[in-house]
Amino acid sequence: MAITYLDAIREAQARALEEDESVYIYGQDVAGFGGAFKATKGLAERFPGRVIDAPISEDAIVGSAIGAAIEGMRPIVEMQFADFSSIAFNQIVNQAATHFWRTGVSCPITIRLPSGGTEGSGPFHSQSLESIYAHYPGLIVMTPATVEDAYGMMLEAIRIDDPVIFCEHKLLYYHLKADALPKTILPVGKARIARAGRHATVVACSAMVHEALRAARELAEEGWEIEVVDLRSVKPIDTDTILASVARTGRLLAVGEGFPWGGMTSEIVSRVAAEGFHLLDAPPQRLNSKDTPIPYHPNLWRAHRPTWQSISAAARNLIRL
Amino acid sequence: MAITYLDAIREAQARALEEDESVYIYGQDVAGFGGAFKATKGLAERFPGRVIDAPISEDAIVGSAIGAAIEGMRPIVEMQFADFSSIAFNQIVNQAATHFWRTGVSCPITIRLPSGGTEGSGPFHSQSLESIYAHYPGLIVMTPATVEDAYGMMLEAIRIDDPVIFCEHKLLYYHLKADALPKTILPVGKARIARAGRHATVVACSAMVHEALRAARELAEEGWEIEVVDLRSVKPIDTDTILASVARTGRLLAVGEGFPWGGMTSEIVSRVAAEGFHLLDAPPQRLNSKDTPIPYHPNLWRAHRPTWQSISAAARNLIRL
Amino acid sequence: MSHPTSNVAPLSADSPASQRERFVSAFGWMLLARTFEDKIAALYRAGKIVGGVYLGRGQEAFSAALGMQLNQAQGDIFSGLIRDQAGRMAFGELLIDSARTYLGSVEGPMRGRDGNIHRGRPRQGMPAMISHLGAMVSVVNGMLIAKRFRGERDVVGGATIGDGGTSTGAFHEGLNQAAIEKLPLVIAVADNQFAYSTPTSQQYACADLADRAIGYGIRGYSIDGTDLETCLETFSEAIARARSGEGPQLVVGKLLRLAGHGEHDDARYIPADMREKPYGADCVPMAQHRILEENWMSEDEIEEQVRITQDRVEEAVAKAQSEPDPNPFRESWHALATKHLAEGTIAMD
Amino acid sequence: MSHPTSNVAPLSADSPASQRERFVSAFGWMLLARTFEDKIAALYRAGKIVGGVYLGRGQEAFSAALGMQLNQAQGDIFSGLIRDQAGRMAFGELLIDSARTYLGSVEGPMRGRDGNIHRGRPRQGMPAMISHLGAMVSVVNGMLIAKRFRGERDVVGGATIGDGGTSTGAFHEGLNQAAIEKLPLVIAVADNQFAYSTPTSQQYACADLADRAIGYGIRGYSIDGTDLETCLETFSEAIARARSGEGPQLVVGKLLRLAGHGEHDDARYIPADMREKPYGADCVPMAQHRILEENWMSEDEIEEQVRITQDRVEEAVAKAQSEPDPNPFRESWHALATKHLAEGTIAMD
Ligand SMILES: Cc1ncc(C[n+]2csc(CCOP(=O)(O)OP(=O)(O)O)c2C)c(N)n1
Ligand SMILES: Cc1ncc(C[n+]2csc(CCOP(=O)(O)OP(=O)(O)O)c2C)c(N)n1
Ligand SMILES: [Mg+2]
Ligand SMILES: [Mg+2]
Repeated sequence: MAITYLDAIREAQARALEEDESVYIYGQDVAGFGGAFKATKGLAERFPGRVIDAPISEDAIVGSAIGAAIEGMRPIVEMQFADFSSIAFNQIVNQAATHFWRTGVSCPITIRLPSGGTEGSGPFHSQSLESIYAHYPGLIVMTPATVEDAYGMMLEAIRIDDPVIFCEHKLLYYHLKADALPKTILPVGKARIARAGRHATVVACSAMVHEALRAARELAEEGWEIEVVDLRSVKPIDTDTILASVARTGRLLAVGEGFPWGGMTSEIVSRVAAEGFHLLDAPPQRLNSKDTPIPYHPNLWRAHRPTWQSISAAARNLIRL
Repeated sequence: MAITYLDAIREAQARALEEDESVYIYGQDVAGFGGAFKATKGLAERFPGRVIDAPISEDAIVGSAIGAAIEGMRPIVEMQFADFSSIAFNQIVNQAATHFWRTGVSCPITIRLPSGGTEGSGPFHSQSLESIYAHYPGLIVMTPATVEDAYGMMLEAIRIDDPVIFCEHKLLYYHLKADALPKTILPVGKARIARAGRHATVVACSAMVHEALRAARELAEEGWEIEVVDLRSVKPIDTDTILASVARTGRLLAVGEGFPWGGMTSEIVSRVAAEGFHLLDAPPQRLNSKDTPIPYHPNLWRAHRPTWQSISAAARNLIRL
Repeated sequence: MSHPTSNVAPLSADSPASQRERFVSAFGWMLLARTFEDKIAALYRAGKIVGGVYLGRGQEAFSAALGMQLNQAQGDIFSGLIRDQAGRMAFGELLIDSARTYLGSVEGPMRGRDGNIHRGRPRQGMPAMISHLGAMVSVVNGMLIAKRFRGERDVVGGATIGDGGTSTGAFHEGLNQAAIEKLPLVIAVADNQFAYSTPTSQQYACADLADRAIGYGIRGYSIDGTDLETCLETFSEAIARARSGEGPQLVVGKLLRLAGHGEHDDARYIPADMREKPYGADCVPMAQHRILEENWMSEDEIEEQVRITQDRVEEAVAKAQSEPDPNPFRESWHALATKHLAEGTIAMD
Repeated sequence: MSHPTSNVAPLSADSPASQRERFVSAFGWMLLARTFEDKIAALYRAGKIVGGVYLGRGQEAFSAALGMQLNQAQGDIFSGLIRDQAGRMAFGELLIDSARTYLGSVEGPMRGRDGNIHRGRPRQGMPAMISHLGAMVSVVNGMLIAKRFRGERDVVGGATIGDGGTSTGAFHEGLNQAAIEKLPLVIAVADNQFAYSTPTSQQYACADLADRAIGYGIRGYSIDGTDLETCLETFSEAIARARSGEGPQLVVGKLLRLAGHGEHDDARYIPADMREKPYGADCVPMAQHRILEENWMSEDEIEEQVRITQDRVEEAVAKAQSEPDPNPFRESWHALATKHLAEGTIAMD
């Protein structure tokens, strides 16, 4: 039986609903319809009354989830697309993120953001917002890149007492497959060496891990061994694992699908520069999407985001520096 | 006659209203009342019908300003506090920021954000959001630190054909004074050497420039010459001026009042690490506010944000590295 | 529940000839929209369209009646959403621009940067919707405010939204803003029973969305959105009232989305018996029936118009398909009008 | 304009004795709130309070009538905003907690992290408002949804807002959500004629904000917010209806803010003649007058109560002032409940 990344997210939600009666799901079209991407398919029937269709009111969706969480529930909110979380932005960053710190009462909500670009999805159905949310104190931001992590981290996200922004990549939904659901997972907060290497470290998360792995395979044919670090969560960042990798390779390339100014890649590079300066044999480099909205047309979209080709080129460059 | 930072902002708006009939001001309590901070005091009387009170509807305030800008007006929007721009977030980052790129029609709006912490203003009246807006393609983000820049950059902000996020610091409003309004200003996009030095470069913007200058004076007594770079705009960043400074000093400390994860300081440090690695004699460092919401109590608030004391300590540390 | 319209005489009393002309002309736009969207749907099924395809099937009368009765040349505005193919074209959007945007042609108004229904020519009174529902209302307000500043007093802005979109905060803020500023805004709410899969019972709890009007201090109309004549009459009145300074007008049309949410959606969740309800009728054959009944056109004339319409659509699509795709190497890759402040790449040409 | 209340008999028919008790008890909360806020204002003028001070002067009757008639012990919720000193205390907030928050005591519910009216004890039915107006409505909805999930059927949530706050998208989304879910929510809109300096004419265009109710399919009430008896009656009914499953209730009280927006504001923009309008009355002396008129208390008894209230306030303030300020070196400086995932500092103690 092959389990997709999407199945994993659904199964994790099903298990959480099964095991903890304080869990419920709230979002547009999540009940009978099973969600725009079918991430909640069948759950409304299996768990009557616990998967609820919401009006087109992202602010109130998240606001009410916060209220329920304060009262001890563990709501899972599905945004139809990550991009629409801009409407819930205030509730997320000012209400959910500050709640525990202000009141001492925790706010265990999980906000699922179907994230990242796909062909033809354009400026408003493609965004990667992990860096926006990671900027704010009080949020945990997860960016699973594998089926195993999609499952395990979703379970963890629901169990954690803090608001979790769960960035699930739409490009991985159907194509990424595993043989079975995992029995154990790496703890949240730990990065994973997705591929070992010694000539350079590429740090990435979510869909970019797969582009980086493909680039690493490509470069392996040229004799270069690229180490790929899968961040898993961008807040917290596992700086130790990154530094240990850079200690082995002496070279760093941070790759992100987000916009270039001030996101995850700059955070990685500046941490390594500050804390692991002496480990670096060459200037640490970054590769991001371009500084424009995300284009609709596939020709443009493919050039806008980092791909295995552009990662390969950047890594080759880095090795030569 | 002493001109405050706040006067400068008001005078710049007055001049723009005077010179360009497509300029108008829209925001809560900006008309008769002259704004929560009096940044528009007297303008409604001087320019009848062109300074308009808005309902408590930040989304519609910015949305309508965008519509007017598309039609050729140059609206100035005052947010009562930067923190409330979270309600207008979607219109700013998805409508204003993408408009020119999508349609080829420019969207010349200026959004004034009374920013930054002051004593007792707490988690929701203290935020520094320059890094959030700078992350998005299509926005210009200005962070004036002087009376001259408050005036000159406000005029520029209104003239520029793109949406400008104008982060004006509340702590500078009344205390920062100049003898007269400037006749010329440095172009937008250029950083300024606020103080020359040779042992280390401190890059900062807005109120932090003054903390950095005070730290530099402190360290000068110990024999250390700190160069202070005033960024002026965080998007674009004048990387050249920063690199030239680091070339002189070999050391970099980036200081920001925002939250620590992924903001302006990480962008500065990672640019210098990537583009000026060989210029660095020591690991580049960052100093930000702490990773919690902004505390209400002055005891906590003073410890939360960088101050001249913590900048001095960090700079001493850096020089020793 | 009674609505203000019921006891108010329509402002526009048309002669029979102009009534016929208006009806037939609206029918033409409906037919064009339906034909074009059928073609786009076919292309989608053939894998020739990238991204989503959302159809206005069933809403052509309601949409066209607004778009057609606004006056683009006079400075009016029409802000359409995902189901306003008919209204957009009736207002003045060129068929070729629609085709180009679906097909990603670099010649289109969005130059391949944005696609499908995310299109517009804001300088010609057609703002380009962003996806976030509700967000366009205040944008239209702002366009009207600009015109007011410039002393253009006779303009009206039309903006459309769905039942689902009325639940957004942006819609509320926008409508309230328009009411306070007494802007000449006509809001058309297509209450098509669903927002994606979500029925109206999960969207609002009032008897009729037109009941919202009184809470904004504006005029509300609740009409059969499948009947072209009713739509034409009502929007004619609403536009006239807005134009004459009576402030925002909220027109709610009852109808049914006669398609999936998008072409990827088989809409199995729509109960079959909804098609039998009054709001479940298909406005296009209904309008055609009326035309024949009234002898405004003959069967032959209609057949001829269908053929011509199909040809126009085929031609536009073929043209758009023959135009170049965007070239990433010729893109400027920056997002600012102020080129010298861009951090991104700058165009090489 | 007619409101549903007008022809409905109140659900709670009180005996004269309990009517007196309710009135006198509400007066007690109003007096306490007024006395406490006068003290806080004096401290502010003396430079002893850091940050803003916002008073509920003129709104005590409207606020207390809701807070007092909710039942904290039974699981009810009261979500107050900046002018709800009276309602908060009437609901169950401790005087000392109010004093501590204004004075930044580390013993207070916010431990100096947040201040003034930004306080609460969410686990005791008192969510801690964020500044962003409108945002608390859906939070209360969520608390009610949680209680519904747990089978606590008899609870009611009260949430307050101002005329200005009704213009927010968050208010609309929250109220609509409550209506759809038929939540036992009582929304009290204190229409105090101004939002900061902005008059209601720039805030809404309907005749009465209670007109919004029909558009949400909920019950609306429009009342004199300065008259304690009316407030008590109306909220009693609204709470009873919400509790019995009738869904959200929207109560609009007409009154006047008898202070500046905050204590920094001299409110010169409020026309003097507004004080002469019916809504311009001061509810505290009005209620006192009624008590004397009805012989529910004697002048002496009232004087005695005033004195006791002042003593209580002085005592609470003195206690809060004597408590330690927060110590930055003992702060954990991280914002997560899940300590091991925090990137910030972790407490040393
Ligand atoms: C703020 C926001 N949330 C979610 C979506 C995703 N979405 C796109 S269309 C749609 C349903 C819209 O329903 P309705 O407003 O009734 O319009 P209809 O599709 O029926 O024409 C949804 C939920 C969106 N576009 N904007
Ligand atoms: C979303 C938002 N925008 C702006 C503000 C700033 N602000 C604080 S109170 C206030 C006026 C509130 O008016 P109203 O709702 O009528 O309440 P009142 O002060 O009259 O009790 C404003 C504009 C805010 N708190 N939230
Ligand atoms: Mg619909
Ligand atoms: Mg008010």
